[in-house]
Amino acid sequence: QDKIKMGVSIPAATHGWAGGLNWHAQQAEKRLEQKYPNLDVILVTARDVGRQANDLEDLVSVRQIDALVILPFESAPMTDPVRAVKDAGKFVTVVDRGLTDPSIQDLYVAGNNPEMGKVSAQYIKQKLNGKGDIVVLRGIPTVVDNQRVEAFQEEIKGSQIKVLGMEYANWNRDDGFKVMQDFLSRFPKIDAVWAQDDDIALGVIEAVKQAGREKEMFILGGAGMKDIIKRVMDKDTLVPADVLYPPAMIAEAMEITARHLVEKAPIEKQYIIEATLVTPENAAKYYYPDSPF
Amino acid sequence: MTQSSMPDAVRRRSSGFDLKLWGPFLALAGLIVLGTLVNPVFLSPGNIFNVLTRTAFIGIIAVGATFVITSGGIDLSVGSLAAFASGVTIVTMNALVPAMGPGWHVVALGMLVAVGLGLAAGLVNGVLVTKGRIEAFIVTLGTMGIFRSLVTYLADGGTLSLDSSMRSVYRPVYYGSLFGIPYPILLFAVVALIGALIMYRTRFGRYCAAIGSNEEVARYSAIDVDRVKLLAFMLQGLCVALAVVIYVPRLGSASATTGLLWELEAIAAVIIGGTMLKGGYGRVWGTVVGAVMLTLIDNILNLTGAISVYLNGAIQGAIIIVAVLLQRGTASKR
Amino acid sequence: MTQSSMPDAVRRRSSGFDLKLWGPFLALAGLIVLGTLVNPVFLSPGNIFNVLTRTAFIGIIAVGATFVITSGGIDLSVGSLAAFASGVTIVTMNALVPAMGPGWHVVALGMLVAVGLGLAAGLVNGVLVTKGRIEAFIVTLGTMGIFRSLVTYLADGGTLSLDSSMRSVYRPVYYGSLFGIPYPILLFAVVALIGALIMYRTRFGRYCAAIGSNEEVARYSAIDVDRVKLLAFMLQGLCVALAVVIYVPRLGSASATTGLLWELEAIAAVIIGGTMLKGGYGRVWGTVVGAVMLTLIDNILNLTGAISVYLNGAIQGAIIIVAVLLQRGTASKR
Amino acid sequence: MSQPVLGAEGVAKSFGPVQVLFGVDFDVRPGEVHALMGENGAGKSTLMKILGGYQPPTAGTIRVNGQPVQFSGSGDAEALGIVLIHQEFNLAETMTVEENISLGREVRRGLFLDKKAMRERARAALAELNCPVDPNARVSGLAVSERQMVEIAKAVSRDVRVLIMDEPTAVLTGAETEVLFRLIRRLTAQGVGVVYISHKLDEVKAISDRVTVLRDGRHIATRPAAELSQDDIAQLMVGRDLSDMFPPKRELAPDAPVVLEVEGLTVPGWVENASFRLRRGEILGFAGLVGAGRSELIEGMLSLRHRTAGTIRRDGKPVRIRNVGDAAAHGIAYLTEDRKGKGLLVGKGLRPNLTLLALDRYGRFFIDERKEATVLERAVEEFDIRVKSMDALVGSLSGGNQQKLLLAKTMQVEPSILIVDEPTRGIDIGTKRQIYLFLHDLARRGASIIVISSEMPEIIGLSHRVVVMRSGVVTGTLSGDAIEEAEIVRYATGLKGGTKGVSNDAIVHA
Ligand SMILES: Nc1ncnc2c1ncn2[C@@H]1O[C@H](COP(=O)(O)OP(=O)(O)OP(=O)(O)O)[C@@H](O)[C@H]1O
Ligand SMILES: Nc1ncnc2c1ncn2[C@@H]1O[C@H](COP(=O)(O)OP(=O)(O)OP(=O)(O)O)[C@@H](O)[C@H]1O
Ligand SMILES: [Mg+2]
Ligand SMILES: [Mg+2]
Repeated sequence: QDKIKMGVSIPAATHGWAGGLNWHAQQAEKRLEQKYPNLDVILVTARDVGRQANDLEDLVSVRQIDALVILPFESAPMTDPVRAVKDAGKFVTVVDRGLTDPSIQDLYVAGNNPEMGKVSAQYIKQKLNGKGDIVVLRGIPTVVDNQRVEAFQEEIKGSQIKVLGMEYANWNRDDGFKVMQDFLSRFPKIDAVWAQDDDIALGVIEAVKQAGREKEMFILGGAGMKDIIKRVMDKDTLVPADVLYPPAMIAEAMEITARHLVEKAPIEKQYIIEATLVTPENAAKYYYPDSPF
Repeated sequence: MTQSSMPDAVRRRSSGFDLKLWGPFLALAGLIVLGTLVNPVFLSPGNIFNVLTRTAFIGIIAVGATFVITSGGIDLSVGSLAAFASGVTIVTMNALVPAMGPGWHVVALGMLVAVGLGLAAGLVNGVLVTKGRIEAFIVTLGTMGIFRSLVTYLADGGTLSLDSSMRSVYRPVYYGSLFGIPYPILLFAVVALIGALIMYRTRFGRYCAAIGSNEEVARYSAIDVDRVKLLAFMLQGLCVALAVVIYVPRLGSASATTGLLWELEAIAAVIIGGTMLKGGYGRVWGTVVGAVMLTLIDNILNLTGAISVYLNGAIQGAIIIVAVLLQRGTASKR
Repeated sequence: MTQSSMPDAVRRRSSGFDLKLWGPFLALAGLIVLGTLVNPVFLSPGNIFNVLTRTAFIGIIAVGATFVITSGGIDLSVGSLAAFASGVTIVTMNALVPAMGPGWHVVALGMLVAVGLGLAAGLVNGVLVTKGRIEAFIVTLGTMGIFRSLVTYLADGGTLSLDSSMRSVYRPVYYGSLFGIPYPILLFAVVALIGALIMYRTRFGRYCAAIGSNEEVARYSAIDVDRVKLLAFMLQGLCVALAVVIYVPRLGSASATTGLLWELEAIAAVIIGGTMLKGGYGRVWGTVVGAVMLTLIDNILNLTGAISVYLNGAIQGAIIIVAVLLQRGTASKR
Repeated sequence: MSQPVLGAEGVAKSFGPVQVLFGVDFDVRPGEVHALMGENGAGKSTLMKILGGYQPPTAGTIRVNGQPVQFSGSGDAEALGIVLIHQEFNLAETMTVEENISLGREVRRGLFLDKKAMRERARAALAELNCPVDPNARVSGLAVSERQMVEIAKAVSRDVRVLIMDEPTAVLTGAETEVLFRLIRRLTAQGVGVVYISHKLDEVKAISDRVTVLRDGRHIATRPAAELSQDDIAQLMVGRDLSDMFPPKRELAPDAPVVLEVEGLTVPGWVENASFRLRRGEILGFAGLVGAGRSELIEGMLSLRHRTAGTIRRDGKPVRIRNVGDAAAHGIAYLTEDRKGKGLLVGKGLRPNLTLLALDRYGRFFIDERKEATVLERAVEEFDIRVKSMDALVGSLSGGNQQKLLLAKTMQVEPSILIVDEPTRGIDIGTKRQIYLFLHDLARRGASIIVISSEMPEIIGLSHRVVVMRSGVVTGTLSGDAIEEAEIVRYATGLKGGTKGVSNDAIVHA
């Protein structure tokens, strides 16, 4: 029982991106346990905030972990439970969604949500030459979604880009399809769609195709799903670009943490993964055909 | 319980009964008027086809749910089953393509797998309810978790996507149309029609209602109660499978989120349609109307931009309540 | 002769019944054994307190649900109401801090707001069900959407967080303990005890059962059916408010995803506990056991690392079915 | 003569377009038993529901102690001491006996219920009725006679000044009826006015002071009971003479083959090692006290109850009967004694109820609704079901007419062996005779019939042979001149015949 135990707590695979997250976490678990025989990775997934808080309690009290890697369901509510883990003397790595009290974490590995909204807006602005009508499909009402949308709106302010409509599509393909169908009925002219997420984008693509309006607009998703990257790579005019927000960041966080735990490798406090714009030029670099996401 | 509702029913029957019968249709008409006021595009054939095509999934599933609920049961597992069956269908077709090449025969085999799985799942639910003597609520709560979990496992947490060569073969099943009417609408209509025939014109339909209203009487009337209940669950499974058959070609994928909360929507459609949650009295056409109403509310909200998106859910909820309030209200007043 | 045969009848009835009565407790015992086998830490006081503390939210809500279901209703809005009430409580406290400063009086006012809101929501549900004559399923499906939407609106799509100065004041309500027992467990115990007293020892409890069993009979026995139903919904609202009172200090925030699917869990706890979904027979202690069982399953899964995370749901589902199968099985055999 | 405590003047009642009461006068005085008589559907129950505050009259006045009153519900009437025992059961089945008896008038000590007091009260009320039911038993587990006793106990445990009993004895046996009469006499001695509805003329003669007859919703006569003979009452009710109730018995052919043979049938806890034979064209009576296990024997035979032993031979060949469907396939049909709980779907219409048992005869794939409608019309005529509209819900039929519908439903399978359990329960005297004729006729045409009945005259008047049961054991089979009341009672009470019944042990270990 002198193995080093690293607990990993992430949201369950309740939408595409989270699915990718789960996959990468499991891959990393296998890889790390092979690489470090005295490391035990304990991966738990939670359906909601309350359960994630429960998981943290269980990880500390009965699984007796030495370090925690957590991708919080939501920032604010998870702050206290993570603090409790920290107070129990564990090493804490926070991924993606920053706690409201950053002093808790020993390590922060994250994508940059405001940046993602900003990059998306810049691309759309540039591609439309600063003028056009767009629709926006939002995710699930959460801080992540808010940060992206706020940054996006901030960035298009002052341009002649007009947001015709904005609806929640819950990071879900079916909802993306439905909402886009109705946007297409409602607006005779749409120049671009900001779907914010590749799952939503997939639904949007089908709806646009069904309406036969592929020539009229382009779609910008986000995350870096392999299907979408492939389309970008293939120079699909409907999907000319994508903005990265890779679920693989969990694997990176786990690796850094493990290295620190086992090899006592020195670490920086913060690793920010930039919201890179994927275009046909650089798409091949971000294409992982074996990933489920 | 059946006894208790009797005098009410009697009173209504003699005078206002018809309105109870027509309530869902009136509510639907009201929604259509509302939709037209909100946005004239609402009545465009394109939008109407969109709405009906979307309704098809929940609608077909809800027709099955009408039988389960009428016979006194409930099935919470339909959404998860839809996801699981979609996943298995996709995996099967993908696996067959290398050997058989993309083509209709593969689609047919995929459909067969979906139907087989649907029936098997219904069988499992039904056997646990009838032989295991466990409440349908608990059985299907359990299988709901199981199916959802299995599809997540199958998809490795991510998404199962249909082979792109198969996609183009299968696509027309959702996007194609016959005499201008999209296939999903046609399938929905056929399922509803057959459902109505079974409910109102066959022994099985009668038996479902008899069991739902008084199981003992049914047993004493030579009805094989367990068998009928089992068949109702299998019929539900079949309906889910049919929904899957038209769902898969739409986006060509299945994931852990496919069909989330469909069970709630299906049950809501059934109840809004006038079927009693306690069983004993089922209305297939009401269910169809209920399902269409639910999609319409979504559609109308998407067609107007007036309200904060945050409040969509509130308006949706309010419309459901008001629609049903009006239909019940009119019924009881006259 | 009839006289002499009486003891038999008594014995016959009681023997079959007892096991049905003890079924949930046996299933709970089984789970505890399973947990201990899986990981000996399971029985550590720390873990047991953790499990019970967590159960408190769903458990308290489920005690309320027992009354609604016993009286023949159902309440799907509890999860959304919990989110909404949490949100309003947080907003209220945050608004009061600047004027009144952080302190217990603010917490008390916040709690008062939660309770008021819970009762008001129960009143709305109850009035729509009794005066509006709409099925409880539809009413609460509607208010479920409404409450959820309102909290989203309140939080502007994001998260409502309690002022940090208030957090430290309020925190002990969740994390503190009395004689070594965490407050949430104490509150849960008190609610369950009072719930059991009301269910088994007051007229109100009996009237709930009578109404759920046969509304007409209840009416004939001069019971004010509407009033009792209304009170049941308000009791449910109060229970949700109490859950909120201990939920807010736990995570100090509320968002659109707070309390998602709690309604399903609460109903599941009630049904697993042996209360009949159709009404007429309610068991508060059974509900408590049902709620604990649900948390235990989660906990046990966290204690073992053997299985793919994707399959957690499947194992959970299977355990629920098996637990109930065993308890029903033993009951019917003897 | 004292002033009426409760009275109706010119009461009329319509359900929608259908009028069922036409200006009826009726009253009851303190300390008297006033019997209300009439054919099925005459409007007796409706009138009583109006008096009990359950339904408002369409026209007319209700007076209590001479004062006109308007009830807004049964609670108002009950507050004035007017209590109605319904013809149909009104018990919450998932609750216990005590909870039902106390319902609406629970005893409290402080905030909480005084369960002990209520249990005592329930026990006392039941004891007064000699009813051996445990107050903690759930009503769903009780037999119909026990439920009736619970209803009575519930009624008399209230502060009652007028007790209205709508066919209380329809499901009771002679002994239980005696107990009830003792109770009624005690109540009247205390000044309680009793309204008594029954189709059993001898009972009415025995207990009542005055008799009122309704016919088709109209008041026909009110006379002192002493002035009327049973025949007079019958004549007032049906408007014609009813001389012989039972058609003369037809001799059974000595070589009539045995069509059904049951041997060594055991239903754990109810019936032990019971055997009997039924011959072609025979009417076989089953007599016994309540709890003798007659219904259970038949239900065990049909696998409606779990049976542990026994062989069944149909026309000499052993057959397997796993459910009612199998029985129907062998030409056996069973009319249950529990009309509402096991017989009819009260929330549904006449047509689906009539054909439910034999639905396979109405089309292979789709149900032939037209055929159903025709058959319904024929059944309504043949069984004289008095119903104003073919669309009526079964629950709105009068009790007796429901019973007739149930008989019609059972006959749908055209059985060659018909088993009827309390076939004339709640049926008026005129129709009773029709049913006897019907059964007789059926047997004459070659069907075999088993009649389970608690009405001795019925058993004696109809049966070729009588099987007597006691405590789950067949104690004797009587035939010919041995079929007479005293002899049957001797076997039924254990004075004669086998003495060993289903022992307590057998029940406990079952
Ligand atoms: N709720 C109702 N709706 C419509 N018709 C009704 C209703 N209740 C009773 N009736 C009709 O009123 C008539 C009188 O019924 P009632 O029950 O008073 O008869 P009854 O004299 O008690 O007969 P029985 O001896 O068979 O019990 C019947 O034709 C019955 O169908
Ligand atoms: N041994 C017993 N102990 C207690 N109660 C009994 C016993 N036997 C019978 N009873 C009660 O009496 C009820 C009537 O019994 P059962 O139905 O067997 O009688 P029966 O012979 O069919 O007579 P009937 O049809 O007239 O009621 C039973 O359902 C039961 O509740
Ligand atoms: Mg009557
Ligand atoms: Mg009997």
